Parts: sequence; structure tokens; C-alpha cells
Amino acid sequence: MNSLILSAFSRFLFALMLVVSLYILYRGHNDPGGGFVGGLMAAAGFAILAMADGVQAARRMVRVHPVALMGAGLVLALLSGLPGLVNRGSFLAHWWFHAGDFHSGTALAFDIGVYLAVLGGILALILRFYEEQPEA
Amino acid sequence: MMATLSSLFDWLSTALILLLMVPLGMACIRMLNGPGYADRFVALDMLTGLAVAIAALVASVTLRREFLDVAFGISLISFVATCALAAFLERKKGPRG
Amino acid sequence: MSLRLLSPPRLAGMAVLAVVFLAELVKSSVFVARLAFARDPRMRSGIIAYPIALRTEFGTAMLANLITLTPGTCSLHVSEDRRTLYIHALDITAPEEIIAGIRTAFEDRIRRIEG
Amino acid sequence: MPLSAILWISFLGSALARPLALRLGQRAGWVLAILPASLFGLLWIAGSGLEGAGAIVEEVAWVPSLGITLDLRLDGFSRLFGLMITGIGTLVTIYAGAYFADKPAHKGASFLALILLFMSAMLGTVLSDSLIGLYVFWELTSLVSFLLIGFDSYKASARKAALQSLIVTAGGGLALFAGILLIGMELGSFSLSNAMQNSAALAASPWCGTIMVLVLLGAFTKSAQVPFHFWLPNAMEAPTPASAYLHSATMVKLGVYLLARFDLAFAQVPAFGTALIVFGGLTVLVASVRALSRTGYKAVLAQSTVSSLGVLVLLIGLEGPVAATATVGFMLAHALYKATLFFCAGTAIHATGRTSLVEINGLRRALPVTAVAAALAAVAMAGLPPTFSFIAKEYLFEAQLESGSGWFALVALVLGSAVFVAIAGIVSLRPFFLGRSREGAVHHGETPGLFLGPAVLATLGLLLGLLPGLAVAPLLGPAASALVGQALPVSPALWHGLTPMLGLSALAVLLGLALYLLWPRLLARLAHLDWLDRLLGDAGYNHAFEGVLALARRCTLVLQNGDQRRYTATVVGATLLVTAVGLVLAAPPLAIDLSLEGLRLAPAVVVGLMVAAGFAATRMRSLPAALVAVGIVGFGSALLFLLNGAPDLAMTQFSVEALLVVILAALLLQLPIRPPSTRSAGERRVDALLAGGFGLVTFAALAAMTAAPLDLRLTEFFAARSYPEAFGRNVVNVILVDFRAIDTLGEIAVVAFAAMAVWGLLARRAKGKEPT
Amino acid sequence: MLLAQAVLWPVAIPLATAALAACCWQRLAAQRAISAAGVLLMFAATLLLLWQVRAEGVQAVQFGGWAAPFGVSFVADRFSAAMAAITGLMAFATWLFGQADIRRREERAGFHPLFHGMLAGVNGAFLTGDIFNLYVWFEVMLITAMGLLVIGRTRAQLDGVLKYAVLNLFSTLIFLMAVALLYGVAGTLNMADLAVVLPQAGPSLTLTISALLLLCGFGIKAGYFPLFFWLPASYHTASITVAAIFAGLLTKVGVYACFRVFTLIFTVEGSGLREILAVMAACTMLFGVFGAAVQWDVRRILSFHIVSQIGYMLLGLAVATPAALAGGIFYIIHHIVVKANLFLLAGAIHRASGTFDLRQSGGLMRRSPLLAALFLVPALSLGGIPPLSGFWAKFMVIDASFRGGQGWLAAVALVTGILTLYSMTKIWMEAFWKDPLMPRPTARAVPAPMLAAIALLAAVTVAIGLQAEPFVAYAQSAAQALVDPSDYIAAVLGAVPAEGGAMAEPRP
Amino acid sequence: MTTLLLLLALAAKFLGVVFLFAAALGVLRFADPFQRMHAATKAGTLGAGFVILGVVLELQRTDATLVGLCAILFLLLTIPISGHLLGRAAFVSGALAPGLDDDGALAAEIGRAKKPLEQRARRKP
Amino acid sequence: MNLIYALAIALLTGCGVHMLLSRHVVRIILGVSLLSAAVNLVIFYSGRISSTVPPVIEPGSSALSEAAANPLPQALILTAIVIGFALIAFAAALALQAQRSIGTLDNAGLDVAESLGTPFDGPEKRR
Repeated sequence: MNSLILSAFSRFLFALMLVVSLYILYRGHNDPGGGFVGGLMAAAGFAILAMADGVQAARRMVRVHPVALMGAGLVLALLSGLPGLVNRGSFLAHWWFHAGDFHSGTALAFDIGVYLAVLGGILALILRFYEEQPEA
Repeated sequence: MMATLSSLFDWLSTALILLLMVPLGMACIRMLNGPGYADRFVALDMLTGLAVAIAALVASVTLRREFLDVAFGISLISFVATCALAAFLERKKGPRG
Repeated sequence: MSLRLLSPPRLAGMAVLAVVFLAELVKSSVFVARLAFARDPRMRSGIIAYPIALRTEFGTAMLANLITLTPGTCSLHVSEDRRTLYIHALDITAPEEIIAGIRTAFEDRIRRIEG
Repeated sequence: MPLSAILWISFLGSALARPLALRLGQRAGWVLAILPASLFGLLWIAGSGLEGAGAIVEEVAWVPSLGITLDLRLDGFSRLFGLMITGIGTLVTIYAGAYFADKPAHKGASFLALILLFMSAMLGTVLSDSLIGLYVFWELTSLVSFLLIGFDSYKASARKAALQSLIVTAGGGLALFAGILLIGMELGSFSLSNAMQNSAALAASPWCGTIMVLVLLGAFTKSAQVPFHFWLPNAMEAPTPASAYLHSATMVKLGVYLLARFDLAFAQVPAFGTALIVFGGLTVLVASVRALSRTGYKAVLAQSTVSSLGVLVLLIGLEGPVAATATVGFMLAHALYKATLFFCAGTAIHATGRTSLVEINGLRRALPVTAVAAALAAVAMAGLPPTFSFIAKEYLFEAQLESGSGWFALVALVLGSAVFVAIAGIVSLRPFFLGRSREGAVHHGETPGLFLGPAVLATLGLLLGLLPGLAVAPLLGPAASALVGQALPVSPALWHGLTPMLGLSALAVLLGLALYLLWPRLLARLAHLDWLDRLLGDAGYNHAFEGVLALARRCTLVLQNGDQRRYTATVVGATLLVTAVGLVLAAPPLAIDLSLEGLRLAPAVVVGLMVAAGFAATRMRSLPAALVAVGIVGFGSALLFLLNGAPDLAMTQFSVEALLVVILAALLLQLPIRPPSTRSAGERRVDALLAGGFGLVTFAALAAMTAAPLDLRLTEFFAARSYPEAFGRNVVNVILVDFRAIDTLGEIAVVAFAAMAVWGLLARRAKGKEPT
Repeated sequence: MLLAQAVLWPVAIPLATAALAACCWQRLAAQRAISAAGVLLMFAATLLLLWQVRAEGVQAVQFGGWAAPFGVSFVADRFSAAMAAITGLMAFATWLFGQADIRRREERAGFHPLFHGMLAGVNGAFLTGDIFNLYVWFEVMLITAMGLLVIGRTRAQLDGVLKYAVLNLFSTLIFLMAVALLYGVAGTLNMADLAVVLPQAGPSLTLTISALLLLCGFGIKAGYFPLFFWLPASYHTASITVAAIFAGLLTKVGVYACFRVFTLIFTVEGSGLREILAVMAACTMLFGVFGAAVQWDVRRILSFHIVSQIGYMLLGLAVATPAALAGGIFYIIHHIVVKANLFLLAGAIHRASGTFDLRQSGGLMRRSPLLAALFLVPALSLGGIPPLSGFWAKFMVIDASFRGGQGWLAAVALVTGILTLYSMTKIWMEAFWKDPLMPRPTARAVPAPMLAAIALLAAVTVAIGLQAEPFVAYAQSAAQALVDPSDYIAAVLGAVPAEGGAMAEPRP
Repeated sequence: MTTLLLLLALAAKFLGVVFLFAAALGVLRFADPFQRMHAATKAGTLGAGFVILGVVLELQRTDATLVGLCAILFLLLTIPISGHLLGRAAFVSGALAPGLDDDGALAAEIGRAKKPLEQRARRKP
Repeated sequence: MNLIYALAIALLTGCGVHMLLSRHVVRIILGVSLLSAAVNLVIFYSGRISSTVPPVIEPGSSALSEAAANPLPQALILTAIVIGFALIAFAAALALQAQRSIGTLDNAGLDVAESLGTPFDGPEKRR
């Protein structure tokens, strides 16, 4: 779609969605959201980019191979279970870091893994589906 | 006074949600009846606004912010679907291509 | 969207634009709503070619968006050379008025922001 | 020497046979014959101390958890069998070595290895006391005979015969297997000797009849009794040494062996004996007729083997100790002469390259030793003195007369004997002594390897007849004793005086002579009787076989017909059927909770819209329209989540719905979007019915579910622990990343793998510009 | 840690392998190395688990340290440990075979990550103790299986996998629905907990429907009659390495799930399930072998045989005595090895004769006698010829059905046996004995890794056959544990300090 | 003050619902997809915006306000673009437009299919 | 209310199955998506639909209020939604590739796989 109006806004929307997706990812543990929705949101950002400026443009924005991205996400999610295995003797027993009312820990790493895997996965899907279309 | 008022507001919000079911139904009729794909897609796009409104109203009924977050999410992501549908409509040439 | 756009006069211009835009939006919605509730919602609509005087791509897109949210108009397409904006108008009894309205309400203001 | 050692030697020897034979080349037959010969010696020594019904027993554990042993047992009967197997095995090995001398080395080597394996398997069968062990070796013989029959695998007829023999014998083996399992179940052990001693318990079992039928099936198929008599003659497709071994000595006699063993176990079941007499007699008659209507050398011999087997089965069915003696006697006699005749036939065919008796004439000069052996064997086959066969035949008639089991058996035996006489003439006089050999008809002369076997066996037949007491009594006595389970005095002699048996013998000989003289005319007459061949041949088997295959084809054609809709409809229908039947059988209480209590209008409207959209989706032909309708359903469920306190779900559902639209729109972009329906009106009705049924099941399940309150232990735990222990306020998310994080791990794995699969699937092929 | 978490590794290792392989998406050499390491490690891990279970009984771990009904548990009793170990063996054998069979194009399409993903899914399904988690692993298995099925992207594969997808998606959906119904009645998802709770809940319409839907859902996965259509429609299109591991493992996961659910959560006894299972088993055996008898493509014959053999395993469940279950378990183990090996052999036959179509192949007896000898082992084992593994499997199952008073089932099993033997001899006669109609240019020598993999599995078959005792005893004790799952339940619900006590205090 | 705010909130919500109602009515009653699109985008956006505004006023919490305003912003940002995209797509795909009098030479610029897609798809391939 | 939910879910399941029984792959995919939406609702229903309060612990409190909706089914549905999405996306890719390489998506024309080495030729035509 060579729509000037869309492509003028696509970068902006993309950046916005990426930021929002990170926000949703981060606060997922306490509010609705989380890695999955965050990943979807980010992927949607890429989808907009792909539809506005073509698949190659979106592809260039990722820099990493989308499959490798989701591989990394899976690895991260798996790794996040290891500290618990070492410390607590139980896989995926999360390890926490506390600062007053602020809690963070491997659960967040796990969620980031989810985020990356979903982002990579959906991205791969969208790139493939929109790749070979006859141009308008 | 505040209590009755707030319960009244609650009730009103519920009623408003119910009221929103009417436009929802109308949009659905348009979606199911067509007649053209463009009509269906326009109506589907209309649902975004409705969903946002319903989410917001649910937030006001339950007095929970979480639902507002949903409205926020919907407003952003449903745009992609509309884009895709428009792209479909625009690029689809004939029965095959 | 460069930092250049964030100088104080421009920000002021943008604020004015936003207010005008919101007002137009309300007007437009009321207009559509009235039509929707009208007994006979049939009307003559058509597409108007609007000559653009803006230079930047972002400005043009902004204009197009603003037009879409204003009474009875919706931008459909910007020509390849970015000189013409095609607008769908709900009611085309007076296309010149529409063009003039857009020019004064939005385009001039955007041009000012563009600098 | 433990019995297991004998088996070990045998199997190891046969395993080594092929490489050894390849290295030895021409002499392979002679060298490898050492194995069976030494086994013969070992068995002779091992059993020499046996007296009466005594036995050597060796316990070998195998699978104690299932109560299965590999116990071995050597008594007179199995010793006789073992000696026959190894003795004839020795000669067959030597003969085979010579027979394959001019063929490619690897063929001969493979054949020798198979023959030795075959021998080992048979040895195992007769030495087993465990019924399971017996079955194991039994099937092994079927299998090796399959390989032997199909040895010349380039011939379609050989393959067909091999398959036929395998189907029949292994199929019968499965029946036997079932019988054995039932015996094990009823008697609590798989021991053969235990079964033989517990005939009363067996007879009292409700499964007795079934067991009997199954055992009979197993034995009859192996021993080619009517109605399974057809496979054995076809099995002569095997190279001649194998035929000699297969037919004469042993493998087919395993069925007889089994019946003889079970004769004691079924001692208290009169139907057993009757069945044996009837089927044995029928087999004799059928095989006799068929033997006279063949012209192929081996074919005639094969049919006569079937006939002999019928005689043996009949004998086992007869009552009385003489029958036992007759059985073992005839078995030995038959083995001796039939192997000889097969060797001779093989040599003759090998020499002339012809197979029809009509075409083979006057080989006396070309193959002198063979001719003499054939003559001796023929005399034995005709049951004339002074051969051992004569003694056997006397016993045979005596057994018949003693048991007094009616005219049928008598007629069958006399007719059978008469045909033996005729065939003896046909297979030895005509080819070797009558007529004149055509010039250059003999390609290969006889070599020591080729004539040693027949010569030894024929001589043995004569020797044992002349000096019966020398070797026969110590061999046959224990064998017969073992059969009846008590010591039995056996004193065979050539001359018993003028007895009714002698009269019957004379009658049979006269009849046989007449048949022999009439044979050419008879042959011409019988050759025209197609129906007879069809009736008595393997047409029945072929029909059954083709019938089963046709049934299989039809079933497969109906079931697996390539139509996706049919598959899905069947699966859905089956699910419904299973559910319906299960509900009827289980008959659970019908506590149903259906109420409009707590009605909220907004969700109700949403739900109504969803259903409307669902119905619309099923009716829409156009795919984008259906996509929109399905989109409404997804959207509606998101709204439902929204209205029922599930913000996370609503958000996810909305997002997923949007992305689904993105992907499906891309899909639709590249497809025809208004495909014509290929469902017929009838199919639509069926589909509607299935869909309705499925909906009904769902409804029933849901309606009954809420009748009882939900146990909220898990929810309460999560509610209480989420914040204090997992530091998250959003309980759903805490469940996802902490309480049930492994689910989420699996879930993202699914997404990742789906994406990977799609990435590979939709990659462009070799266009170069694709960034991989 | 290594030992205490023995249940974890058979799933975690392949999953990590798949993830790492995905990270190196564009570097095939790295993927190969990772894959090799992953296979070996996983095999070792499954053997470790087997050893551990034999030594110390049922092993259970709780993910996240949350006590049993609240968190998700992985449990390995003797049955599941054996299944995991056999998965390890299969992975190793097919990997070995794949060294000579997998093409670069397939590797580029993601063979390695998908392969390990499937292994993770299979092992996860074997080891999980939570019914919803079982659903998740089923899905991992399904998606990777579909990905592997179309890895060559041929037209036949696309067609086959479409059918595969539709029926299996239906299967997972009704499975999920059944899980939901179970939760709605019992309020718990942990299988051990369900085993405790359900008897107290008493019978209800929902529970019965849930059980029946589970049966059908697993039945589709396992290929029961009349739910098997996807299997003969798709398996023969897959590349041989993939088809072999599918044939060995995937349907067995469905069978395993049936065994687990219908011994632990539901009982076959008295709920009408026995009759249904018995009829299903009989029809599965018969119609499967019917299909096999008429086909000409080696892979299709073998595919139909999978169905047929599933019937025997189901028979074990239908009779449901300890002996019958032991027979079923033994059968599963035997069949995985044998059927995978037969598929590998089909690949070797294809390599050596250039075709899968029996009508066109031939002459392999002369060209490759070693292959012929290797073929005989699994083929005869499948036909139940003693003393190979299949004989014991059939022995146990048929004996148990006689003793369980289901003589007619035994009869069907025996008749099926003849037809099984027939279709195996058909392959033997057409591919090995017969002379080929014409020499095919595509025929090549069979590479060593292929033969090595085949020989390995054949050796296992022979070993099980000749030394059946340890296997039989193991199957019997595994079956005993199925009949009396108190150890299983105790290991899941009782072994962990009550309600995640270790978790109560956050670490400083 | 609070009561006033609450009443204001109520008014805003009500107004929003009315706008949404009008939008849906427009989508239902207007003659062609372009006109319907006007209703959907304008009245829909405004309606949703007013409702959010009302809820923000009602909840009176900073985080809620922030989120609500963001949501309104997103709506204002995305809905015109989607309206534009849908309108243009409808035009290009040749959607039936009985209410459209004059195509203002747009067809010459981007082309317009002779028949709407649903009819083109109907033809047998 | 239970009646309405149960009825609606049952009807949706029926619609899903009906579409699943179609011969056209895309319609089957849509059917799967319909059916999985219905199954998700079954899960939701099995957790008892009774509350509108989201299962989020409010600031200041450390435990979820009694009135909140049951979080467990929600977590399960989340997993199920995602898995369903992945599977449907894969199925769509399959359909796309099948269209590209076989040229049809109607199962009446899809029999490439089962015609391999089929024993049924000549008079015994399939179907």
C-alpha cells in the first residue's frame, strides 16, 4: 500500500507501539499485560511497518533474524529457570531481588523471554505472509 | 448520599453498557449483511470504538483501572487489523490474485 | 518529526491547532450524528480534489488526518506528486466552502508550524 | 551331554554355516555334514540309556515372569524323531553340497545354512518339553521352510508357493499358539509332559473343545491334512534337497509329532481320535486321487507324502498299543524310502533337466547307483518284503483290525496302500527301468555326493527289514512306549505267519498293480476332470485368500478413501457415537443445573450476537465475509471476558484476533475468495446433524457441570500466595510466569515452533533474492 | 541437582537444544553440532532417569517449587521412564539415520530445532503429571510434527499434512474441552490430585462426557478405529527420518495418555469404557491390517500397520488386568523400536532400489543381502514370529485377554497376526525376492549410518526377544504401578513439604 | 466538587454513548461504504473518547488519567488513518457507492475496479 | 445465566464443527478458530462465571479479594488462546503453500498424498 498518509505515520506508530509494548511487558506482573501481549503489540508495530513500507523495510528494522530472536527468547526463558534450580533445587523457582516495595527477578527475565519469543514468532509469521504479495 | 449516588452511578454505567449493546448489534448486522466487503470492514473497524467504550465503562462499573488498560491496548492494536483488511481490499484484484 | 519542530512558537501553533481540531471534531461528529438520526439519511456525496500547499510529508499526512476527522470529509488519497489531496465529502453541495474551510482551519496553521 | 548343549551346537553350527561354506567351496556339503552327523551321534548316545517310557529332562529358565521355561525333554519318541532329523539331515547336507556344486557359491552356502537352521529348528521342536519352546521352534521351521520353498525367488511360482506355505503353516501355528495359551491357562503350566499327565483336567476344562480344535488346526496345517493338504505339493518348488528334507523326513511330520504327543493329553476326549481318523482317512483318499492325476516327478511324490501323512494321522487316531507301534514304524519306514525317492527324483531331474515323469525314461544306464536305490525304495514304498516297510505295514493293518474302528479307516488304508504300490512303480520303474533314455538327455551324471544319500537310506530300509531286532527294537520300543506312556514290548519280525494283515497286504498289492498298469489311461481320464482338481486342489485356499483381500480392499476403499470431509465426518460421528454409547453404558446421574439466575443482559446480548455470527459464518460462501463473521465471534468472546472480570484475557483475545485477521487477510489475498461448495445437500444435512449432536454433547456436559460447586482450593492458594510469595499483583500473570510457568514455556515453544515451521514452509525456493 | 532433577532433563535438554539451534538459524554447521550434542545428552538423560526410577521408585519434581496440586509437577514412574528412555533411543537411532538422509534444504527449513522440539513435546507428554500441561506438550508435539511433516514441501506432503492438521486440531480441541470439563468438576488439574478427588466427586454426566472425549481425543492421536484416517493419509509422505520417529513415537504418546488417564483418573472397569475399548481395539487391529494388506507403497503398508498394532496396545487397556496392561506396555515398547526400524528400512529400501512402490522395486536380496537379513528381524518381530520381541508382546496381550475372559479379542488378534505376516512377506517378496521390472537409475548403495541405525534397532529387537525376562518383569511392575497408583500419588502429593514450605520466606 | 465531577463524568459518558449510537446508526443506515466510514470514524472516535474521558473523571486517579488520555490520543491518531485506508481501499476495489456523485478524477489517479470485489470474486475462476 | 452461556457455547461448538466438516481448507481453518473460541469459553465457564472483578490484587492489600474472578481458568485460556493462534497461523501457512503448489484448497481436488502407490486404479476408482 503506497499510502503516503500511512507511511508518514508508520515510523511514529511503530516507535509508539514498541514503547507501549515494553511498558506493557514491564508492568505485566502487577497489571494486565505481560510478555505475551507485549510481544504481540511489538509485532503489531512491525506489521504496520511491513504494510506501510514493505516487508523489507520491516525486516531491516529488526536487524536480527526473527527466528534467532525467538530462539533467544526461548533460551532466555529457559535460563531464567536455572537460578532457581541452583538455589532452590527447583526449575523455574524464581529468584527475587527486593528494594523496598520494588520486586524484580528472574520472573521478569522469564517474561522478557516470552516477549522475545512471541515477538520473533509473530514477526516471522507476518514477514512470511506478507512477503510474496503481488504489489498493488 | 455519596453511597446512593455512587450506586446510582454504578447502575447507570451498567445501563450504559447495556445501551452500547444496541450499536454493537447494529454494527454486527452491517458486518453480517454486507453487502460489500468494504461495508463489512468499515463495520468491523467501528467495533474498535465500541470495544474501547465498553472497556472504559466496565472500568467505571468495577472502579478498577485495569479495564482502562485494556481500552488503551485495544485502541492501539486493532489498527493493525484494519490496515490488513484495507490492504486486502485494495490489493485483491480478481477471483484469483 | 525532528527536534526543530519543538521550538516554542511551533508548540504554541500546535496547541492552537489541537484546540481547533478538537472543536472541529465535535462539530463533525454532531454533523454525522444528526445525519444518522435524520429521517432520510440520503445525501449526495462526492470526491473533491484539494490542491495542497504544504511541503513536508509529515505535514501533508497530518493535514490528511485532520481532514478525516472534520465535518463530512475524509481524505482518501494523496497524489504521487503530493500536490493534490483527494477528499471524500459527505455532502458536496458546496465544494468550494469545504476547500476554503480546510485551508483556513488547518492548512494555514500547519504551514505555520512547518515554518 | 546336556540336551541344551545339543541345541546350542546345532544353532551355532548353522549360524556359522554360511561363511564356512563360502570358504570351503565344493567340499562344503561334506564338511558341513559333520554337524548333523555328530548331532546324530550325540543324540544316539544321550538316549541310549532310555528304557520304556523313561525320559531325560532338563530344565532351562527363560522368562520366569510369565512362567515360561525352555525345558527340554528326550524320550524314546523324540529320540526317534531327533535321529531321523539329524540322520537324514546329514545325507541331505551331503546331497545338497553336490546338488549345488555347479551353482554360484553363495547360493549353495545360503542353502546349506538354511538347511542346517531348518534342522536345528526341527530338533528344537521335538526336544522341547515347554509348549512355548515347542511353538517357538515350530514357527521357526515354518519360517525357514518359507525361505527354502522360495529359495529360487526369481520364479513367481516359487514365491507363491512359499507364501502359501507360510500363510497356512504360520496361520495354523497361530491357532496352535492360541491352543497352547489356553492349555497354559487351564493347566497352569506350559509343560507338555504336564499336559500329557493331566488329561482328566484338560477334559474337564470348558475350553477343552476349543483347545482340541486349535491344536488340530495347528497340526493339520503343518502336516497338510485335508482341508490344508494343498500347500505341501506346491512346496516342491523348493530345490530338491529341501523337498526331500521337508517332505520325507520331518518338517511335515512335526504335525504328526504334535498329534502323537497330544494323543495322551486328549486321551479322555473321544472326539479327538474320531477327528483324526476322519481327517486322516479323507486325506489318504484325496491325496491318492491327486497322486494318480499328476505327471510331475516331484508332484507325484509330494502327493504320496500327503497320503502317507494321512495314514499316520489316522493311525494316531486309532486306539491301542499296536497303533503306537505302527505309527512309529510307519514313520521311520516312510522317512527312509521317501527321502530316497526324492533324492533319486532330484538326481534324475538334475540329470535330464526335465520334470515330467512322462518324459523321463530309462535312466538306468546313466545313473546306475541311483536306479538301484530307487528300486529298493520303490519296493519299500510298495510295502513288499523284505523291506522294513513291510513290517510297518503289517503293524498298520494290525492296528486297524485291533482297534476295530470301522470300515472307513480300513478302506482308506487299503486304498492308500494300493496307491503307494502303484506310485512306487510309477516313480521308480518307469523313469529308471522302462523305456530308453534319449540321446544326450543326461547333462549331469551322478557324483558320490548325489548317490550316497539314496544308497545309504535304501540299504538301511532293506537292512532293517532283514534284521529288525538289531536296531529297530531298541529304537521303536521306547518310541512307542513314550507315546502310550508306559513300557510297551515291541518285537517286530518279517514273518508273522498267515494273518488277516497279510491278506490285506496282498489285496493292496494286487490293487496297486492294477492301478499301475491302468495309470496311463487313468492319467488321461483324470487330466480332463478340471472340477476334481478344483475341488481337491488349492482353489479353496485361493478363493479364501482372494476373498479376504477383496474384503480388505473394499474396507480400505470405504474407510480411507482420500476425502477429507469423509474423514472428519467419520471422526466426529465416531466421537458422538462413543459418547452416546458410553453414556448409555455408564448411565451417570442426570443432575442438571439450568437457570437464568443472575441474568445480566449485556453478556446475554453479546452471547447472542456471537451465536448469530457463528451461524452466519457457517452459511457464508464468501471467505472474507466468513472471516468477518468469525471475527465477530472472537471479538464477542473478548467482550465476554471484559464483562466478566478478565482484562488480561480480553486484551490478549483482542490482540490475537487482530493478528489473526492480519494473517488470514494475507492468506485470502492470495486465494480465490469465493470457492464453490463441494458439499452436496445430503452431506450438508449430515454435517448439520453431526454439528447439532456435538453441540448437544457440549450442552449436556456444561449443564451438568455447574450442578455441583467448584472446589476452589487452587484459586484460594493463588489468591493468597501471589503477592507475598511471588511478588505480583496480577494473579493471572503470576500463574503464567510462576505457578504454572512451565505451561507458558510450552506455549511460547508452540509459537516459536509454529513460526519456524511457517518460515521454512513459505520460504521462496531458490530465487536468490530471499534473505534467509 | 543432576539426579534430583532427573525428570526434568529429558524435556529441558531437547527444548534447550531446539532453542539454541533456532538461535543459529543461518549456520547449519552449528545447528548440526548442537543437534548432535542434544541427542546424545538427551539419550543419556533418559537413561539416567530410567536408572533412577528403577533404583528409587517414582520420581517427581514440582516446577517453581510450588507444592503439587498448585504448581505443575513432572512425574516419572516406571511406565513413563521407560517411554522416555525409548524416546531417547529413538532419537539417537533416527539421528544416526538422518546423518545420511537429511538434506540441506530440509535442514535450512528448520529440521534440527523442530526435531528437538518434537522430542521435547514427546518427553513432556510422557513425564508431565498435570493434565493441562499434557495438553501443552501435546501441542508442542503437534506443531513440530506438522512442521517436520512438510519439511520437504512436496505436494504430497502438503496434502498429507492438511489432513493431519485438521483431524489433530479437532483432537486437541476436544481434549482441551475434556480438560476444562474435568477442571469444572474437580477443581484441580494435577493428575494425581484428580485421582484422589474424583472418586469423592462421584459420577456425573460431565465426568462421563469428559472421559469419553478424552478417549476420543487421545484416540485420534493414537490412531484408533475409526479415528485413524489422518495417519495413513500423511505418514507416508514424510521424509523417512521423520516418518520413522513419528511412526515410533507420536501415536504411542496417544496410547500412553490413554493408559495413564484411564488407569489413574478414570477406570475402565464398570464405566462402559471396557466395551467401547474392546470393540475399538478389535476394529483397529482388523481394519488397520486390511489397509496394509492392499497397499503397494512400503510406507503406506507400514502406516496402516501402525494402526493395526495400536489395536493390540488398546487391547491391553481394554482388558485392563495387570497382565494385560503389562502386555500393552511391553507392546508399546516393542512396537516403537520395531516400527521405527521398519520405516528406516523402508528408507534404505528406497535408497537401494530407487522406489517405494513395491510393484517397481525388487532384486534387493541379491544386491543387498545384509539389508535383507536386517529387514527380516523387525518384519518378523512385527508378525509376532518367535523368539523376537513381537512374539512376547503378542503373547502377553493375547494370554491376558484369554485370562481376562475376552477370548474373542484374542481371536481377532490372532487373525490379524496372519494378515500382518502376509503383508510383511509381501514386502519381502516384492522388494527382496522378486527381480525388478527394470533397473532404476536412482538406486544407490545404502550408506553406513543408515545401516548402523537399522542394525542398532534390530539388535534391540533381538535382545528383547531372546532375553525377554527383564523387559517383561519391568513391564509387569510398571503395570502393577498403573493398577495401584498409590506410589505415584504419594510421590506427587506427599513428597514435597506441605504447600511449598520452602517458598514461604523470601530470600534476603 | 466530587459530585460535580461525577456528574460531569456521567454526562461525558452519556454523550459518548450517544455518539457511538449515532455512529452505529450511521453505519447501519447510510447508503454506501464511504458515508458509513464517515460515521464510523468520526462519531465512533468521539464517542469512545468521551466515554474514556468520563471514566477518567470518575476514577480520579493519576495513573488512570494518564492511561485514559493515552488511549484517547491513540484513538485520534489511528482512527483517521484507518478511515483513510478503508476509504481508499473501498474506492480502489470498486465498492458500490450509490451515494457517490462525483469521483473527482480520483479514478484517473489510482484506478477503480469496474465491479466491487465481492462481485468479481463471484465469477467462476 | 448459566443456561444462556451453556446454550451459546454449545451452539458455537456446533457451528465450529459444521465448518470443520467443510471441504475447503480455509473454511476448515475458520471452523477451527470458531471451535477454539468455543472451547476457551468452556474453560471460562468451568471456572464459574460469577464475578466482574478482575483477579488483580489491589494496592495496599496482599491477597486477592474474595469477590475477584477465578484467575486459574483465565491463565489456562491465555495459554490456550496463544496455542490456538499459533496452530491456526500454521494452518493458514499450509493453506497458502498448498494453494501455491497444488493450486486448489478444496479437498475434492486434494488427493496427491493418497494416490501414492495406491492399489486402487482402473475400475476401482477412488470415491
